[in-house]
Amino acid sequence: MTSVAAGMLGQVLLMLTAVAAALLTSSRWRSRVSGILCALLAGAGVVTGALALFGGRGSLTIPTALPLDPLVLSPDRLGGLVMLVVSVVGLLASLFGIGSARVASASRTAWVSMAVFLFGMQLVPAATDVVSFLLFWEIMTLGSTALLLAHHATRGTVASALVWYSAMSQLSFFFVVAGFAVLAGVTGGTGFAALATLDPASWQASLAFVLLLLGFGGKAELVPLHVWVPRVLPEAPGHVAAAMSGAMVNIGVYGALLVCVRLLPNGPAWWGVLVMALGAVSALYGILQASVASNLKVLLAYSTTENMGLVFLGLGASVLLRGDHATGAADAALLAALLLMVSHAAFKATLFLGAGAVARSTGEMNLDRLGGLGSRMPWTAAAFGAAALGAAALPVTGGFVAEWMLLQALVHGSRVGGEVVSVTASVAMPLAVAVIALTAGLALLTFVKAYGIAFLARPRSVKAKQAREVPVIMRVPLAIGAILVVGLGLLPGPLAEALASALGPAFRPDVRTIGLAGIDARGIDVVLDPTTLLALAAVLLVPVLMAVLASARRHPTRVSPLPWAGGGSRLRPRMQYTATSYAEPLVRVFDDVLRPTRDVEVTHVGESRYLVERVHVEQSVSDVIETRLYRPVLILAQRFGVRARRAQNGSIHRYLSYSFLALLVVLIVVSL
Amino acid sequence: MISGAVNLAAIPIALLQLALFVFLAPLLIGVIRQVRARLEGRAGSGLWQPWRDVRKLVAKDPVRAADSSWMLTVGPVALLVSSLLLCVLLPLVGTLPLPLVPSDLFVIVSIMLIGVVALALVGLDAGTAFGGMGSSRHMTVAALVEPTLLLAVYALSIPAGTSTLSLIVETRLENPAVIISPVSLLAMVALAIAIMAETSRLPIDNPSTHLELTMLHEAMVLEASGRDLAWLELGSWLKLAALLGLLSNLILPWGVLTDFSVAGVLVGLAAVTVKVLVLGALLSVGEVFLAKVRLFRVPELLAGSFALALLAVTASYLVA
Amino acid sequence: MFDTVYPQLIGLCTGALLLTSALMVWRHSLLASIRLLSAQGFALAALVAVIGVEEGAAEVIIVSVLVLLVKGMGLPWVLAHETRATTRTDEAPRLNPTAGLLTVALLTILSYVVASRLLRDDSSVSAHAAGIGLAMVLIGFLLLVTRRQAGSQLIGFLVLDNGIATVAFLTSGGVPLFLELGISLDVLLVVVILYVFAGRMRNKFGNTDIDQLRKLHD
Amino acid sequence: MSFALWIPLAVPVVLAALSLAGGSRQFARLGPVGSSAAVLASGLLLDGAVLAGTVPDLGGGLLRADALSAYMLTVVGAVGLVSTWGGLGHATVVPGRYAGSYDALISVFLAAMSLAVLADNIGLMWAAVEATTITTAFLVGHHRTRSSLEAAWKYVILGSVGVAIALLGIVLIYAASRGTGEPTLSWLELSRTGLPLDPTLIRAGGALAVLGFATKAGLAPMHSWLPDAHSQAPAPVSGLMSGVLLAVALYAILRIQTITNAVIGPDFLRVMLSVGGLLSLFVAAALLIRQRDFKRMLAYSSIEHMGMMAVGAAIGAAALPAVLLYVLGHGLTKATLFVLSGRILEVEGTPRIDDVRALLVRRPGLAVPWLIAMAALVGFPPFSIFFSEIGIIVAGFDAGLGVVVGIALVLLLVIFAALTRLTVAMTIGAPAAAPAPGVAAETRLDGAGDAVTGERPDAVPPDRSSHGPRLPLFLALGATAVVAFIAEPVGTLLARAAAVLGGIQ
Repeated sequence: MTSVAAGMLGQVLLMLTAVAAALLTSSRWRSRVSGILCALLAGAGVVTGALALFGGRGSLTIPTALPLDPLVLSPDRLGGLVMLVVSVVGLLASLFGIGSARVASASRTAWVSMAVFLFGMQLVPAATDVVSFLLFWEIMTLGSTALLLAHHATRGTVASALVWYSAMSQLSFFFVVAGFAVLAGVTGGTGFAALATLDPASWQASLAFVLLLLGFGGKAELVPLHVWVPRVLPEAPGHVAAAMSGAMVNIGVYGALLVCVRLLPNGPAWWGVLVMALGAVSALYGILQASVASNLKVLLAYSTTENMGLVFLGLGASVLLRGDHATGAADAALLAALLLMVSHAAFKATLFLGAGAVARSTGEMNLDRLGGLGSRMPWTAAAFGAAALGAAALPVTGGFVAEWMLLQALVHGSRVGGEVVSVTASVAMPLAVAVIALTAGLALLTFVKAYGIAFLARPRSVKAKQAREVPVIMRVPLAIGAILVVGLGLLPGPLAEALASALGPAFRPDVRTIGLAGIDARGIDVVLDPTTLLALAAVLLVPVLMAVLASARRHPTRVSPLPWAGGGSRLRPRMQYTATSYAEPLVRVFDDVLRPTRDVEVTHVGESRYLVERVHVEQSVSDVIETRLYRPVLILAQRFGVRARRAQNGSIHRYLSYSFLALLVVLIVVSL
Repeated sequence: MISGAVNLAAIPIALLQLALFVFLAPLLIGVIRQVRARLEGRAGSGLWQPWRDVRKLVAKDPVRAADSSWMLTVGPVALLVSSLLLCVLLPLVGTLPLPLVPSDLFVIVSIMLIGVVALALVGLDAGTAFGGMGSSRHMTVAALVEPTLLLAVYALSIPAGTSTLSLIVETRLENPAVIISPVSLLAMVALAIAIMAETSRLPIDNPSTHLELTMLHEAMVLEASGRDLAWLELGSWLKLAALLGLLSNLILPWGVLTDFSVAGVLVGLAAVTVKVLVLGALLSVGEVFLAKVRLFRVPELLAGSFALALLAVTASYLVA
Repeated sequence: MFDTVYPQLIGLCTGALLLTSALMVWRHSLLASIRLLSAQGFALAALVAVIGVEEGAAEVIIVSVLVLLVKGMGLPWVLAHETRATTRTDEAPRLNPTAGLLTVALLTILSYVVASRLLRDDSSVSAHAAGIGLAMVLIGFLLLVTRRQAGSQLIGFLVLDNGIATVAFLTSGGVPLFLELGISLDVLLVVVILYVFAGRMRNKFGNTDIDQLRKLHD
Repeated sequence: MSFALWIPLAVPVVLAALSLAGGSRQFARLGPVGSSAAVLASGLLLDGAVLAGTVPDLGGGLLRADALSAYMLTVVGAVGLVSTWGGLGHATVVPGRYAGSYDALISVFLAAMSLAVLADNIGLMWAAVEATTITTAFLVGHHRTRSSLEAAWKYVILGSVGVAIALLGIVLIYAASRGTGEPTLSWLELSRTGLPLDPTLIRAGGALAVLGFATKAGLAPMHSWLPDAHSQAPAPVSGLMSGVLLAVALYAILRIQTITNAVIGPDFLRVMLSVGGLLSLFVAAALLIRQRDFKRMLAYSSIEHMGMMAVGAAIGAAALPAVLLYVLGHGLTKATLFVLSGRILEVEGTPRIDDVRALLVRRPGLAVPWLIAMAALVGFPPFSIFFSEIGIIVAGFDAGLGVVVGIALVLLLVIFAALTRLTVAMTIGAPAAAPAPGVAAETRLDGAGDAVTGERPDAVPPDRSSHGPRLPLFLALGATAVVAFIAEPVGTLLARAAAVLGGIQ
């Protein structure tokens, strides 16, 4: 048995142990014992994933009672990479979860499902055939669904979140099942190696591609299958949301990669356009909704849709460009998608853990009632800040490197050697650049808002005022997450080399490490060395710091109890800008897309029409796709459900007539 | 190509360029204000008034509110450093690339955005309505400008085949026909509007207003004082100067140093100084004739510039 | 000599079967229907006997006696006993007699077409008449669908069952004896159960109107 | 090994007689459990026999246990055990004169089903199936209320009429077999290929027989009796009916399909079963969307699963092992759910979903197994229904029935959403009861005092009792969870059973 196989077996055993431990330990010790076991389970995933990423091989066969092709788990390099990424997030989430002792998220159900969730998620990328892929996919879904139960008794919204999540997960699942089944039906096998034999030019391949894309897109929270996200993630405890939004989405990406790179490589150009369109719409819609959200977790949830949109944009660009033989740019776009996936996992997990820490300390997720947490929770603030930099794609974080790579790939994609590669690419690339640019700009606003409103300025509520820093066990994963966000940005060269190796021989982007740990993408001839950039900034900082220190010695800062505020003296915290008001200009600009609902209620003083006593303004932005696309369908279904009752109205005569008609039909048919 | 062409002479030139712009930026502001004052029939406060302002601010005790955090101290420094980085990286005096850090457009933009974010956070930190308002508007504009900025440079990068600014400038120097091609003209107009928005100039923002309803930039720095305010002002000026320098080098690339020589360095320094100051004066003249547009009309303006940039890219397929 | 009258006898018996079925649709009185059912049982027994004589199978003759006892006498007697206990013996069917008879005609034509298609390779006399059995099945079904009284439904079920037996005897001379016994027993038990339920219904509701059984629905 | 064919018929009958004879109530109540155990034991014995390569028979071949029969007998025994054992804690039985007959009828019901799967003769099997109607008629009407009487009436009329249609079909098949010289109703004889059977008659007979048995299998449009009967019968009986009675009828359909396939090819019944399966899924979907009664919800879910199995049967050989595994998985899961539904009905006193709220907080002892079983029912792994569904779907696309399977997937999604919504409505949330302040903190569920959102609104101590034996439910769910992973001997048995039906070995 090789070490990879042993690692996978270890995950199975650890999962069982963790489940048993969660069931058997008393509530006093449960979080500690189960948390550590879950962390070990994730740790086993980290080790196995890393081994597989660097070329380790090993397989585990799952016995089955049905005469299917053998269910084999054997992660390749790409699978190892994804396993590594999700396990690292799982590790952070498990450690963070230990700190949740004695709250609802420390219940038996919560820890059992956490173990099951991590287990399923970590082994999906190890599958080498359809059935085991679907098996672990559904184990993952089951675990994540059960995880939502933590706060069900105290929040009425959990129930609807559960229903939405289950239904949308199942929708994705069925898309994936149907897609795989089409492939398996044509090729006659369920092993991925067998599926890969299908000619991508056939219509079955296209059908399967679209189905699989929708399925995996749903898991990756893409529009229009994202509707569960803003409902579910706010209901999940911070570490669960981190595991879902930081890790589980990567399984969706992995699925898409599996399709585009392994199963149906070299597909027609329109596949690429389709993926790009899906990604672009998701990115824009996601970030627009995130920028106007007031609930911190909703904001982060929509930002996941945005980032996954960008990942799919890169993936689509690579499919399109590969079809146009712009291989260098195509591979760079693929690499960018991977880079973004990895860095998104780091920063989004950290952000959600940060949000979890805020929720734990304040019990409040509405940004309009937060504020001033920077001084009260310095660790959380620092980690959240670093991760927010990553989410806003600013240097020197992993997010920046990824978006830079993506833009470079797109800019270099439409022409090879000065020649236009294709009309499609020449239209798609600039539009994609524009989309990414707008997305990046809005992401900037979003995270300035998230960080600035929550952690800076003055507390907007009593709870925020009384917030205290979280315990050490929760600070550790936050710190690790923040270090990862920055570390990925500082070491893009080795990271890119590892990612390139994961993509395998046919798709291997030509990247090298340059300088200390910079990235040199030979395929499109661009270089980036964040370490040097940081060093340069440090050099420039020296004189500035000297000037600051010199000035500070002679002119110390004076603290005034009140801000100047344009001269106003009765300034209360309520008069600050809130998250809602911060996004107000943007809501106006994108009025047509967001369709906010505004309620303005004016109370006049006595009879006077000119003197106003009080103005109450309420503005809410609902998910347009939910209200315009899903609601009508649901209402129709409900009406149909009521109407369908008439078919079963209790009359035995009616029931007998059904049978009678069926008999007559069968008689007529057999005598034809 | 890029990594091979590393020239160690780039380092002293970058330092010279930095020194020049630290000196030049306040002067540029002085020129702009003076030109405007003269056109409006005022005497003006002289070319060196910005320098004096900075000196005055540094020599004061900063006052900060009890509720504000370290951001009020760190933010201005971050803005200043990001602007200094711009001055080092942009091809202003010469186009010699620094080792490992080419003047890649996307890197430049993101460095600039660090300054933008620092400023926005400073605005939020004081916990006042004005600061938040300025920060909110500032970020909205920044978000909407970015597509224009990137697409414009995408269009400019097409003839050069790279997004490295120094190479783009070199290409224009070698092949001046590129400059007056429709692609370039459209892109330049779009870029100019984007830069006006980024640097809070008219018609997007009025740099000299303190009327609360119209403030963008000024609202954010209301709570800053002493050296903090000095860094904020200096950082913003440096950004303006550097971007104007970039714009001028794109319009008129002549005089830019491409190979190291002492004479070339002197010519480069002089050329960029003249170009920046002249452009600044022109900007000032232009601003006299412009009124600030309403905040909610700004998106229309930016959408227009975005359309121009997109047209530029499209034109590159039709014309070039 | 028997061979020459055999077709006539088969025709006579099947004709009686069809006629009794059709009359049951026409008549509303429960007691009349029971009498018709009894007659039908006799006709069926005669049919079985004729086939038995033709094939010379003693087994089939025994079956005919069985049929006579169960279907001609036993079941109608039980039903009549039950029906006399009810206050209402009149049926207000969901289909008026004319429409009912018209439907019967249509169903008979359909069965004829179906049977002739199914048995086109079989030119025997009995096979030719198998359509009648099918028609009885459909008429039995029609009774079930249209009648409101528990007793009438029971009669419909029995007609349907008679139809199946007719088909069985006409197409293959009946199924093996032990099966015939088993099947008869099952039918008998079903009737007993329905009889018991009808009794309970009368206890609970005061009558046996099926239309009031509409409490369970979605 | 032939004695193992007697056990499932004789032991239940003897136990039924003992139950009727009176004596100790406790003993009588164990009668059905004993019968189930006997059926299960003989099923396992026969499994062993067929795996060893023998085909035990009895009574001159009247009873035969090939792999399929042995497997089905095991399913009957296993599901019977779960239903009867799980139903022990249940106060469903009216005390007094009917108590003994209840237990006796369940035993006879089990014997009838055993006979149905063991009979080699189609006619005998038909009689056994009809016998199940007869025995369950009184079980459905057991509560002696107006509605249970109504359900029983509908059940008997619709069920008997349906089975009568099946008889008509069997008669035609028998007529068709006259071509062989020796008319026969033996499965073994008829399913041999190359017999000179009249194809027209086989087609008509097969179609009518399938239509008839579809009534008992609960396939639309013949399903109408099912929701009423399942909702009115005592929970263990519902579990038995839903878990195995439907499956026994499906077994008959599968056997008849083998006969017709050999003569006229698979296409005709494929269309019929596809239509029936999809129609069942559609009916289940339509009536689950706004379902109000949780026992009817389970009934419609049975229609759904039978529909899916019918689709699997339509696909044919490649899907048969999955269908057979489905029978077991669905049987055990549904029996568990019906047993639980009986307990919920008993303690809550209402079958309405709207009136049963926040079960997870109030009665975790019932809600937790309910949720787990619902997860198994809607097809989550590791429960075996997941594998069955995947197996059917993959085989369907493989067999060129992609459109059918595609439509089935859409309907399954609707059903999934509806079931989830209803289950969530029953179990999740806070109880509506007004809180009684000052109750000690140890009443909290799982130590789940919520530091974030403050005190829990409920103060009534949660009811952790499972209101009946826990072990059978645990065993049933455990068995469905692991059975799909046992290649040997389950996999072999499934393959052999499918081979009996002409599937791949």
